[in-house]
Amino acid sequence: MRSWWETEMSVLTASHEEAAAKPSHLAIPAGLRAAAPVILLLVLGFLAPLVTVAAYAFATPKSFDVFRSFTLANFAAIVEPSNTVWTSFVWSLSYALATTILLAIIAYPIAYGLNRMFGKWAGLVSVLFVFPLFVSENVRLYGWVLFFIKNGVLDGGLKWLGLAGGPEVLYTPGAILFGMLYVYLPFMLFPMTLGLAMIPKDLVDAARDLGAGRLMIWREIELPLAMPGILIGMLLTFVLGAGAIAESKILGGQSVITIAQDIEIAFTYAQNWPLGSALALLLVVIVSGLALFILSRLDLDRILGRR
Amino acid sequence: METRSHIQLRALVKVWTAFVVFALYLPVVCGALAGLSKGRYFGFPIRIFSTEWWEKTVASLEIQTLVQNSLLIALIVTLVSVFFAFFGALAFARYDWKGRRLFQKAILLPIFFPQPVLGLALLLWFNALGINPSWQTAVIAHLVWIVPVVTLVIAIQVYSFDPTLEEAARDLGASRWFILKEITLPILWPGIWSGALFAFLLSWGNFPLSLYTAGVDSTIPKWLYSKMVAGYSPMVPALGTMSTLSAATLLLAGGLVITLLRRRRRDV
Amino acid sequence: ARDKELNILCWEGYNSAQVLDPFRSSHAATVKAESLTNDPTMINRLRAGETKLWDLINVNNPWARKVMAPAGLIKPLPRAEFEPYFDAMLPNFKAPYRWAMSDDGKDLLGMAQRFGPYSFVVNTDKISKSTAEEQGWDLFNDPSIAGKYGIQESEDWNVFNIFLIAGINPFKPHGEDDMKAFSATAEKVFKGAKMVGDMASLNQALVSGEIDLYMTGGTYSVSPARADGYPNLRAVTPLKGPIDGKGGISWIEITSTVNNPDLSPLATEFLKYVQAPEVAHTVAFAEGTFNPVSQMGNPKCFELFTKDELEAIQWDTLEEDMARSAEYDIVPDYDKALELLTAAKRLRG
Amino acid sequence: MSVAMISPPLSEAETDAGAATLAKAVPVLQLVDVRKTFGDFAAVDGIDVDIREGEFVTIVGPSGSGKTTLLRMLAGMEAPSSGYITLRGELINDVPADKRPTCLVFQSLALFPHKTVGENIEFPLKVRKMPAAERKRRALDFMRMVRLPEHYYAKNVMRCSGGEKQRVALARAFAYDPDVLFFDEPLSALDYKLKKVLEKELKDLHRESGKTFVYITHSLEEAMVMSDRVGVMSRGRLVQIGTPEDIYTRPATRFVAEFFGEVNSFPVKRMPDGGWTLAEGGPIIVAPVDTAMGDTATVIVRPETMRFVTGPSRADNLISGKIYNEYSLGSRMQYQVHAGERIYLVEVARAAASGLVAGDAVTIGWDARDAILVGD
Amino acid sequence: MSVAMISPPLSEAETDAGAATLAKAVPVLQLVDVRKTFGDFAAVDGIDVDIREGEFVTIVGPSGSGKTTLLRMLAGMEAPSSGYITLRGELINDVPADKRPTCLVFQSLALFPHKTVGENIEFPLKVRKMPAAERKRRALDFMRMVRLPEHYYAKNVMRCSGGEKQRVALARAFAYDPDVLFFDEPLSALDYKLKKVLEKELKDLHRESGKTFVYITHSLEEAMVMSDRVGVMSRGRLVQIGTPEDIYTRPATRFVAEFFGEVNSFPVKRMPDGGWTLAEGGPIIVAPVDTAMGDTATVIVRPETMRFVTGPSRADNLISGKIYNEYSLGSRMQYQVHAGERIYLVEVARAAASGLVAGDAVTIGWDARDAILVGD
Ligand SMILES: Nc1ncnc2c1ncn2[C@@H]1O[C@H](COP(=O)(O)OP(=O)(O)OP(=O)(O)O)[C@@H](O)[C@H]1O
Ligand SMILES: Nc1ncnc2c1ncn2[C@@H]1O[C@H](COP(=O)(O)OP(=O)(O)OP(=O)(O)O)[C@@H](O)[C@H]1O
Ligand SMILES: NCCCCNCCCN
Ligand SMILES: [Mg+2]
Ligand SMILES: [Mg+2]
Repeated sequence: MRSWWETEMSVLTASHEEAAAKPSHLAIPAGLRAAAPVILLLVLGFLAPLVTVAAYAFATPKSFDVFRSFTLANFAAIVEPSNTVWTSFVWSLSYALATTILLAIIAYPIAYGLNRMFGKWAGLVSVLFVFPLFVSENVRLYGWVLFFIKNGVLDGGLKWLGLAGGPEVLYTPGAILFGMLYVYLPFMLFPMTLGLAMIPKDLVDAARDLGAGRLMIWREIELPLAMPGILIGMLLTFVLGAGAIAESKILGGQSVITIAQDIEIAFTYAQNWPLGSALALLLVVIVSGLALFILSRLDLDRILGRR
Repeated sequence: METRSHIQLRALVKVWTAFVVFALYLPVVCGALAGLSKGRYFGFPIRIFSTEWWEKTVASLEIQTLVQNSLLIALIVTLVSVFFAFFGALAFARYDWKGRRLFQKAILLPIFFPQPVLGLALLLWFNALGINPSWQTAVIAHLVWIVPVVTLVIAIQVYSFDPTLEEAARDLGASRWFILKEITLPILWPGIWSGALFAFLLSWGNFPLSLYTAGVDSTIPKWLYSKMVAGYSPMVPALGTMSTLSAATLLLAGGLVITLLRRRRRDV
Repeated sequence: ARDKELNILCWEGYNSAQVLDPFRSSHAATVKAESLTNDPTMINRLRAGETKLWDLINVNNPWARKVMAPAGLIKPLPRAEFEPYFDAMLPNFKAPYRWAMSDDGKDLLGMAQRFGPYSFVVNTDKISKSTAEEQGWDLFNDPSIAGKYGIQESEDWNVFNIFLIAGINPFKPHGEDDMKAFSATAEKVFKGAKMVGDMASLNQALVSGEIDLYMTGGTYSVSPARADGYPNLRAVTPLKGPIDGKGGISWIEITSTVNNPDLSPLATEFLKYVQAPEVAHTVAFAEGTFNPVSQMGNPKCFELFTKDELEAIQWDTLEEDMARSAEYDIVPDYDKALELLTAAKRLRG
Repeated sequence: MSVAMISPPLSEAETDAGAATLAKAVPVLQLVDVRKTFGDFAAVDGIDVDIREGEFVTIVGPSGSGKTTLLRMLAGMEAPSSGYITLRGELINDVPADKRPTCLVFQSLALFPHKTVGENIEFPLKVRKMPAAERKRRALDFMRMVRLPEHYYAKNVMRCSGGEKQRVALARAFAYDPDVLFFDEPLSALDYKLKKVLEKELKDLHRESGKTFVYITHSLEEAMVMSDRVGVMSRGRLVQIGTPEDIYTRPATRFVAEFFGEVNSFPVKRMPDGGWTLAEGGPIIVAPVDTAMGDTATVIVRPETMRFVTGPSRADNLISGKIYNEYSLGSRMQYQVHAGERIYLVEVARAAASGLVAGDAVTIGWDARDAILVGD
Repeated sequence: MSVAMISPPLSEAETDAGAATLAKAVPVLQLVDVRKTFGDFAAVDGIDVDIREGEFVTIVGPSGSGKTTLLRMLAGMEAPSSGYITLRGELINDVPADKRPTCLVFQSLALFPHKTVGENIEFPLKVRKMPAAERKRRALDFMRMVRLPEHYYAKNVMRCSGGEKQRVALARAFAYDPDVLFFDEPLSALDYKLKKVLEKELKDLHRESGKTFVYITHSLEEAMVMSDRVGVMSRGRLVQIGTPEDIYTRPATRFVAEFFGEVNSFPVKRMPDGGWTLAEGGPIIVAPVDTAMGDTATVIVRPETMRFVTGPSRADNLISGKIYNEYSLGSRMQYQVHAGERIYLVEVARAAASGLVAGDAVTIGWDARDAILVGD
């Protein structure tokens, strides 16, 4: 018997074309061996919670008799016409979408600069983006409250300079979006930067030499080759954005209720775990459905010519 | 090759980056100001400055324990998740295997899950198994959520990895371990580094999973959260500022050391 | 095996060094305390199986008697040993103290300590104390106040408050009309709120001038601001209201021993420890929020409070405020009301 | 040719006789019906060949004929889709590259981009845990061997020129020092002079070490000068394998003949008397061949065996035409001669070039012994 | 050589006279003291040259001599560290690649890995917004031109063989169709036959289009056959530029002479009477040269002008020795002859090969007019 470690390491060098037909000394394909630790972790650490949540989702509302009852009542309650929880879904998904798109636009020039323009400063600039992340996002968001609030840094500062006070931006839906852009920027920026680093300079040179303008190079060469980074950045941003709650609570004054907050209320003040589980499950289904749909349209393997 | 429009673009990108960095630090600076004002409630310009909250924070044994817990969890999560995710990323982006498509999708599921629900469900699971929640179970909970993220991050780089390099190394007689050490890891290093950074930050800053799975062990985000919601004092922003500063000091010092070492080792 | 460790799940204050450190050193014990910011989350932890972990749980009054005890999450205290402490407390807490007892009145479920009125908080520079007291919850029915108030994210109290604003006694069973009125009121009140947030944000907003008042607030939430030099901010209890004439709601914390199969012997020790006058005073002024404690009924304890401290917790009006308040209790149709309230919140966006 | 005789052919595809006498030597590599398919395309389409210990076998063939794919299978980079590869008698179809005493110099070089020139070359030595100082000494030796300046030791390999990189790849393989070395166009990016130098180094190394070399090249000269045997691939198959002499003078097919340089080819038909006539008419004199031939065939005459026939000189076959063009090929001159519908190529040494210019009427001729008759 | 005369040299480095007469033609590219340094190493170290519209200039030189770097500067991939590059009279030092009517076929190919063969070739057409159908038609034309099968249109370019990739790169540049084309060893990975075919296609394209080609190759034959002028680089400098004929027959330095193939070189000293003697002793007869020469020089004799002197035949210079080795180079045979301390090379046409074998005593000789006297 080979030790697990050895088996694991053997993954590294196995040809990726590893022929399935061939009777290899180890019948497990390299990919599966590489995936094994993650699969094991997820089976042990995620499957059970998943099953639990699913079981709660089908348990009697407001009860704790999981695995002893089965009912669709929670889902029925969610889809009931009088229930407005769908607006929370819509808000969350819209915010997630807007955050994803805006952050892609905000982060791209920076990622580009980090890869192509900042030269030896790139390392320093990129850690500048890291430092603030050591502070919990709540505290950072609260920093914005201190900035925007009446008599805060902006308003107080302007008044101190003898000007009229600052604008009223806190506790609005716009403030929530702003907060989300702020909090999720790194989740877009870092994968994107890594993705852009994957573009061989030669290819950009070649494309330019063939007469391609900046836009053409971007669309035909840089974008597809940086796609793994961009897509993964967008995926993370979208998923996290769909589960966002703190931005609404701290900056937005709950001017919008996100689905995450509905789930939280179900688990806390309502003590309705089954309903909370059903909402959570629905969120997972919707988000994964959307994300996987988009991913399947933008198949990385195909874009990168791996298949 | 520099053209005028390129120079303009470069200037534009620089200005934009500077603006975003500025925005990134603005709330941190506001927090720093709040931590240095005597009053519990903030007003600008600050009426009376005081280092009282800083002193209290530094002196607090409780906070020392929190920092220790958070650091310990984050470090372990970083190491373990990078290890898992490194291989996960190979399976995700490099090898052609039957279950790949499924794997690529399944690995996303934990990320799609709302973290508080995941945390609570994990707590139920740990208790069903008779495991007392503690910082160790928090590590596992973090891993469930963070490993997939890190896998994705590392996969970005694996997508552009040239497998013939490993073939060549193997052909030159290198063992798997040797190839890993000499070829794969160094080349994938930027991705691994990014992944490690993600792992650390996601664990360090995680509240919802820690809330449910750390048992009696508290972490900085748990403490900050409870302080923020009830019992706010400027120790909250003071601790935030301290975190930023210590991270900055550590990273810059580390970066400097690495740069110097590298410069000494290689000149061309 | 656990005689040197103690784990406490509590509201903020009990987890402070001021309270815990003396106990730690005198018992040479490892004491871990986790402060969570709402009752249900703490109870969720026990429900999820953490009864094996915790020794003490400190929540607002109805939960012990009406939820945790029936669910078997806590266990009774030895009555003989603990009831005498109630006799040294403020008059309202004389044994058998209702919220400390099981439904059937047989078991002592926990000890009382912090308490306070919890209705709303105003900036008396903007709205005078007397106006606020006289108008009471009707303040929130005045359209001109829209955009000037905040709401604390404290949904159980918000359910009470919306009923009260609608002129309905929250603790009675409600008919369809009541619920309609509730719903309409909730929509109006939430729509008109400038912000919904936690108490730190609300106090900051009040201090900054973003808002003039916020609901669900009391000495508990406003005391840190008062102590910080804003005596113009005040917890207000309406003079009258629909709960048998009362318009305010108050809370009392009950600390219970968790139904831990391996309960630390230090749990009961700790409960006794916090009864001591000095400790009780420390608990009242532990970092975070400042609150009256039932032990103030003991002169030895009371004399430890300075004038400023009494000022911060509005001692001058505490008795009348409490007298005008009904105690936190379970609303019969809470689930339905919460649903309507949540739906109303959604209409904010 | 002195070296050519060391290793007579062994495989079925061979043209040389007398092979059986030497067959007792155990082949180091034996390929039986080896195939590699990508989708439904067979890049290598059934190859049988034995390679003997110490042989220098060169594989040539058109672009895309499967040379690289074949070498990758031999080196263990790719498993054959079917067939068997044995090494010293043991089946190695599934033996990974690091378990084979072989090394491949990649066509794509596969240099380690994060390492210096020195570190690249030292890699196999580091694998073997050689001490650093010793490693460096050896690396510098190999750098000298491939004519890389000493200060390149610390140079980032990605900053090297095309030819420099190719030499690093070569040096790295030498450093590994396996029993069998595979080279995939290892000198293609080098200038003529350096190529000659390294050909010699390679040849010396081969001779002195007794190792087995399998070598892909597009340079006819390289194939001719260095190899014991040359195998010609076409569309995934080995169409002929034999000594360079064999391949050059006795090509098995028109494909092989044409592959080794520009030739004059004449489609011919068999006459009732067993002789041959040009397809477009007119008799042609050729030497008899032993191989069975169909009714049509091709006569191959290399440009350098064609000559201008003037004055008293004679030739077995003669054709009249006009000079159409002349090129200098360096040491030789090439003339294109128009005759009838066709253009014939005549190549003469520069020294022997006779001042002919375009438009001159000439007679070109060749002898029967220089004409090669091949099947189609 | 018919084409060689079309474009006489222009630059200072040139050896050909009569250049001035044609200097009025405006150069399409003019380089003045162009330099490129990496750190403190000068990869290109001061190059002056004019390239005229429609010229086919080939650059040759040892590996690492700066050829690729030079081309990259001309194409706009790299800015010169100093000096001037003008295109039709305008300074283009800082003009980016997409603003130059030029295109480079990269030594590293730089194919777009995420695109098919067809998409790669179509890229420049897509840039020009050509409709898809038309684009495909053109792409297929170019694929035919470089002899890629039609069904490769949809093939993943990374799955192509080395030579196939090289052809895709070539086709892509053709599709771009700029005024000036730069080629960096574009045929190095192709087999002899295909190379010939594509050389012809390239030459035809050049002739028909009137475009300017600058071409890097290591193949002497390619340089000789295709170019109007050949420039020889060494250590970042252009040591000679002239017609292929010039370069071959009148190399400016020993370096140039030796670069173009193996030669016999004899260090010589000047005698008081103005004649020359071998450095190791003994008189030598050489043709007089017009260039000023120092007191020491080198006499170059190409192997193909060396001959075996037997019977009545004579030669200006004679040396006796022993045959040491013989090689077949395909159409020619090469002999190594040991004489004294040295090994001499003699190359004769295969047809003229005289059955000599190793060990035979021979006399080799050459005529004064075949000896080239060069400075050191
Ligand atoms: N980016 C770089 N950094 C440092 N040195 C470089 C860089 N690029 C090229 N060089 C060096 O400059 C010299 C010229 O390189 P170049 O690629 O122009 O050579 P070349 O003539 O094209 O050679 P080859 O025939 O081998 O392709 C080489 O010695 C090379 O090592
Ligand atoms: N991974 C692959 N998928 C599909 N086709 C492939 C793959 N690898 C190679 N081929 C095809 O197989 C054939 C043989 O390729 P191979 O690389 O062996 O050719 P080669 O003889 O080395 O050619 P060259 O001289 O151009 O390098 C080519 O037609 C090529 O397009
Ligand atoms: N969201 C918090 C409001 C609950 C008030 N309860 C006060 C109890 C504090 N000990
Ligand atoms: Mg190949
Ligand atoms: Mg080059």
